[in-house]
Amino acid sequence: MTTTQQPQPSAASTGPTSTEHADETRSSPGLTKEDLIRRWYQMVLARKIGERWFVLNRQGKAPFVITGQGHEATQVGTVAALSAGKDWVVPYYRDLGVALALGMTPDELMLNVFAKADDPNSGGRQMPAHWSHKRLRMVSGSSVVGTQLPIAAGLAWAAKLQGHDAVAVTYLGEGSTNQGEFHEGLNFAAVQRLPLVVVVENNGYAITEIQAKEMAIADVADRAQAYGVRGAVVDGNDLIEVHRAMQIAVQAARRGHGPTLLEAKTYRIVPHSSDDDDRRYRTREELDLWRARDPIDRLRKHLLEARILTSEQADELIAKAAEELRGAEAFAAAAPDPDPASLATHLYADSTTPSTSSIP
Amino acid sequence: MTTTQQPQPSAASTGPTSTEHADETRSSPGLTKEDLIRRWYQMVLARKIGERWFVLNRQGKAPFVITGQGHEATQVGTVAALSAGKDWVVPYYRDLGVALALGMTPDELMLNVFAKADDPNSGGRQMPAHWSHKRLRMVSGSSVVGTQLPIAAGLAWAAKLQGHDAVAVTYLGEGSTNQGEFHEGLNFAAVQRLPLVVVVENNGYAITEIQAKEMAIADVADRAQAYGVRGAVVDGNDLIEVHRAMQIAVQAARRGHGPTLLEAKTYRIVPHSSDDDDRRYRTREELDLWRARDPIDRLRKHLLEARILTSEQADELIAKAAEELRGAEAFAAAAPDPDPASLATHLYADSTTPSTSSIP
Amino acid sequence: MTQTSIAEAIQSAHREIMRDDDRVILLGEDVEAGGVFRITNGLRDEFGPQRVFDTPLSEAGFTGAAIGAAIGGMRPIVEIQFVDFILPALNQLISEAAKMRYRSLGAWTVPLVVRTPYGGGVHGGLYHSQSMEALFAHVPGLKVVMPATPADAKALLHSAVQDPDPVIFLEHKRSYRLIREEIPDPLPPVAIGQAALRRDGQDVAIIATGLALHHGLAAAEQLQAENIDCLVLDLRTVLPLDKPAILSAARRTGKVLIVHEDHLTGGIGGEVAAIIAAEAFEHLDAPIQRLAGPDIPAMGYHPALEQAFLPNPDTIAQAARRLAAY
Amino acid sequence: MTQTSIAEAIQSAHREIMRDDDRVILLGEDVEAGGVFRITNGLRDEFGPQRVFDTPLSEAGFTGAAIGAAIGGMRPIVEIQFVDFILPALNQLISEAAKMRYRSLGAWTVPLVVRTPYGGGVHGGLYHSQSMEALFAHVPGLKVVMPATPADAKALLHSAVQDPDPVIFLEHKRSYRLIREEIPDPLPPVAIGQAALRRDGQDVAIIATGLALHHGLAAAEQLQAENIDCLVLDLRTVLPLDKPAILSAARRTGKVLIVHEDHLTGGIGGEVAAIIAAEAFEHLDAPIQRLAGPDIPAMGYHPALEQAFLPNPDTIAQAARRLAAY
Ligand SMILES: Cc1ncc(C[n+]2csc(CCOP(=O)(O)OP(=O)(O)O)c2C)c(N)n1
Ligand SMILES: Cc1ncc(C[n+]2csc(CCOP(=O)(O)OP(=O)(O)O)c2C)c(N)n1
Ligand SMILES: [Mg+2]
Ligand SMILES: [Mg+2]
Repeated sequence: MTTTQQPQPSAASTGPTSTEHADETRSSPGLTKEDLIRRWYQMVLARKIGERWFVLNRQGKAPFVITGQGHEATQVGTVAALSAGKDWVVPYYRDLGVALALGMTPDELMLNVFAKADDPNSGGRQMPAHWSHKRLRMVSGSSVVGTQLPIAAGLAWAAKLQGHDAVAVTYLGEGSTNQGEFHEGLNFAAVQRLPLVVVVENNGYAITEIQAKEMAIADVADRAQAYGVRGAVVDGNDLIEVHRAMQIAVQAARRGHGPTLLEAKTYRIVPHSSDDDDRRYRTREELDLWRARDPIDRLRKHLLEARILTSEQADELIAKAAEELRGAEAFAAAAPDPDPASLATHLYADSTTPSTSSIP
Repeated sequence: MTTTQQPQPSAASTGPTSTEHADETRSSPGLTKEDLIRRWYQMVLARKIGERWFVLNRQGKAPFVITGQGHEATQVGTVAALSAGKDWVVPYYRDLGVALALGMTPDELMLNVFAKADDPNSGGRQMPAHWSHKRLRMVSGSSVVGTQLPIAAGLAWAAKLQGHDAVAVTYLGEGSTNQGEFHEGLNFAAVQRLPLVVVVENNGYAITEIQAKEMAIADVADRAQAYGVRGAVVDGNDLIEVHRAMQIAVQAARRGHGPTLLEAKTYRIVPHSSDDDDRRYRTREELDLWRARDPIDRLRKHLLEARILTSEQADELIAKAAEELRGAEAFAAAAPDPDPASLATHLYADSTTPSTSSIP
Repeated sequence: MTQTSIAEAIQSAHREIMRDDDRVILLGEDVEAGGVFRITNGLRDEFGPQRVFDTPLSEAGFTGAAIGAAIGGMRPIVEIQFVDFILPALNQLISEAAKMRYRSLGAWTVPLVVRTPYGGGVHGGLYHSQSMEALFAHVPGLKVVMPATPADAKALLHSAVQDPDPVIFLEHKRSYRLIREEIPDPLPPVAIGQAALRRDGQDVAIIATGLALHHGLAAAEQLQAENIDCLVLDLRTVLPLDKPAILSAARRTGKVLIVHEDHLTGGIGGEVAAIIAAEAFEHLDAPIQRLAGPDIPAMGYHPALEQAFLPNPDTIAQAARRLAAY
Repeated sequence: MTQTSIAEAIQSAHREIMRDDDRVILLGEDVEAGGVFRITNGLRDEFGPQRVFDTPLSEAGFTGAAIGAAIGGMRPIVEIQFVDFILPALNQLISEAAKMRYRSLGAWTVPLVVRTPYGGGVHGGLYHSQSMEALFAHVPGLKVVMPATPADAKALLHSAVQDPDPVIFLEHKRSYRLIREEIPDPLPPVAIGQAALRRDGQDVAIIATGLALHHGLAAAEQLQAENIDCLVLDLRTVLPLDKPAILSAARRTGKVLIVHEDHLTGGIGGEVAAIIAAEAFEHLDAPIQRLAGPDIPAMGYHPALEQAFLPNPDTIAQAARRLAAY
């Protein structure tokens, strides 16, 4: 009899993690200076859009919003290792930054928050932040957490069967890794060594529940061992580190070495959603701790130190982002609302008007 | 970034495992000589009953049977570490030996295969081998694999809330560990450090599918690492080793140290069920290999070598088992069949006749 | 006396129940902090960490654990955050909870209550607005209640927890704070399986549940002015259905309109209609009508799509008017 | 010509479909070795390990993977070993497959077929005998077919795989080898959504599916001798229902008996009855009757319990006889 593991202490995941790296490793193969600037700009823009969504909610212009402020390095950094439009992406509601970095335009993002007819994600049917985009190969998810795992495995499987070297990437929160479909989907992909990367955005909370209520392990990546796949932990607030880890995972997938479970330790610096009041369950001190580790500030600091960007250029980019956002909002606000007469379209390929009552 | 594990080769689980132990470790604390004799007798009796069930099926006296020949050391050895009637047990269809070792009588077992009204398991409602016994705290399971995990976790939770030191034990096959409910149930128990032992009877097959089609790991016990619980692998054909490992797990649970995932490597030397033809998917040579490692022969050899039993005494016990079985079969065959008029009893606490049609 | 909302009624029922019976435990996602609808606010403080308990995000796991705990002698109340998220737990509820007593000849029983918000009107979109009672109303071994009023919500939660069998307790989320009434003290018990005649009438029977019941009552008011006299029956429990009450409503009026928010096809309205068509046939003066959500996957998030989905007093009144004129 | 069983018809449909379209892949538990009912025998040999594929024991996982593969351009056929084991996959089917086209405005679609045996009469007990069509027939976005004859099984499997939307394909397991007929070559296509009039008649309409359809036909034979002239309608598809066919059967006879093996309450019979009660009301000469399995969790394993559950020609004839005499 061999004992494979002693019980582990519960994770205290709200403080700084042990996986952070010193600043000397400030590069990732495949990220040029231009890439770094572009990705930093996307982080800034994602942040601004997320903040604006909350404002619109408070102004009564969007009944519900859910965003990812704080997760930008993880979201943009992982996408930076993908081939947009070729690789399959199945994000979750937190992934505004994934959608943007992949190529969804600010116009489209603002159509989404206003639930407009032309929103490419869902045309007002789903709540905002339920990402979908045909050209970007970003596949629509439900609100039910965990279902995206088997689906992403299936997309990876299709790519493999078709002989493409596309990979499939899916995203979820650490709390959602407790769903059975996480287990079943990752196991399916492991058995077939499918080109799948599972990115866990570990922000230490599932709405109000800290990680220790969700699992008795500190690193979600340890769950890789249940499937015989690679597991990796990365500082999710460091875009360069995220990109490096993601690139390894994507390359392994593309080369036929099977799935990776990539855990990015990060933090959301906003409430779970516009319906949440995070003061119920976490301190302002904790928030401040993480604001000090802001992924956008961190990359900016690096860009300045490495003389990739000047402080003035950075400010200009921030101003440009604000400008883009303003334009997009104006555009989207004026766009047409969905027509209730379209209620039944796209039910089936051949769908007609549905029965709404038995009254002739 | 830390890489927690490289992909593992797929398991080739049909040969002898690496976890076997030499014969010097032939004792387990808590098993007296009398215990060993009694447990060996139970193994013999379980074997005989299983064999008889198959004969009854071929004779047309039981439309369906499913048994556990080959698993006896795992089944009897784990039960030997329990406190029958105090600890909760949630077995699966393979566990004839668990039921018997726990205290289900041969009469009851034979009532079960004949689906008689007085069968304590289900009175003819469920297929045979869906174990349930109130006094033995053996809780009924469905045929849907995997559901027993959360339920057993809940039983362990109830015991803990009530301040009892009862543990809950559940059993399943290695294939069934791929179900989401395995993941969710074990995780639930891990977070609460519940007194739960999960016994995986790894026989290398899920009906026709070898382990490598089911998972990309060699040891199911590695899945413990996903939850932060103890994992252990044991030679499931060695009753003494099984008992030793189970005792450690049960004691840990009883002392508040939380769940253990105990994997017993074994083999079923019969088809999956009476509906299965195992020649479709495995060779007779493989079967012979495992017949040579028969758990009953192995314990018998030890009992003889350790002079706990003489060869004549062993033969007498075998004859006694045959006798017990004959008596039980005669008793059960003559017992009353379920009455169709009882179709609706026990639907609800207050149940009356159900509607079967709208015709008054 | 004060006006109590449905949310408050359910809250206070929890407190009473948990004070009365220390076998009752409450579990679900975020329940310690009060849950997303604040129904469980304060319970953790009053009853402690053993009895009010946040679970991992895994509906099958914790519903199954609650089933096990119920078998083991506890009286668990499970909160599923939105009924839309109950599907992962359906296997536990249908394969295990509903069949446990039956298959064990009563040896093992599952006194479990699963509470969960359903229904639309809160901009919940496709996955925070669904009605799923029909999935459960087809499962012998379960009981399914859908209280429409504060007093019923409170009384039925008491009954559900006392019930020795598993009860699915569906709370219309839009009605949580919208519907208020004075709750008498002491509160007369409400048995599971009993409908309530909310309004007597002889022209048309409106049979409804949940928030649709209130729309039905509003429609009946409108129609009174037109001299159409509507009977309004609140089903309250959809499994088992209160057949005598349904049949007497049908017989009294001869014209029946069944209303539910869930989409039409396969909804519980079909079962109600079938019962009437079989057993009150000779009393019918008009086709049995159903008014329900349209047969689409669920209601949209945009207010225009949401409103187009939902039945309302006007659409109900219009349907009842036609029926009266038949 | 030779008599072909339903099992053989489904087998040969697989071969034809997979020869015609190399996007079609087949996955499920034990399918490589032929599956427990030997339906997939030989397919692995003919189409190879890429296209015929054993999955881990995890219905949600492989059904979800098939959904993903369908989105990604494949045409997966999933075999669920018994419909009783589909519950873990219900979340994938209801939350994802059924709503994917709708929620993405047609950007993503799920051309998926889920085949699975259902029904009783093979001593399967509580968990190898259930009928679950009602769970799916309530889900807009899915289509649900229940072929009763070999030719229909074959033709409808072709239609299901060609369908651009997810189809649940239910095979009555007792009928696999029991029901045989000559299958014409070439086989005329059968569109999903079309019922079949199996027998014309003017006294009583028997509306049924699956094996119950054959019992209905046998009952109609019996009753012919008593000069009761039964119409027998085979629904074939239960979502969407063929309303015109149902209504014309009801109008032609004025007396309707709906038969299904699934238990009564919440079964598809309720929807059929409700449609008739709403839209053929004026043509009805008698209460609409349903004959179904009793409202218990499922049928028992012991032959006496199993037989007591199942509708059969005699119970159907008796019900139709009463209706004729009404
Ligand atoms: C199956 C299911 N159960 C419950 C919910 C409600 N819910 C939405 S998000 C969430 C927490 C998710 O936490 P995590 O996975 O850590 O992601 P995060 O929001 O922290 O990024 C919950 C419980 C849901 N959407 N789906
Ligand atoms: C959810 C579910 N899917 C499929 C089945 C059909 N089935 C019964 S046993 C079995 C194989 C189980 O293999 P394993 O878990 O290894 O147990 P073993 O039979 O080998 O002891 C399968 C697929 C089932 N009972 N439940
Ligand atoms: Mg989180
Ligand atoms: Mg096995």
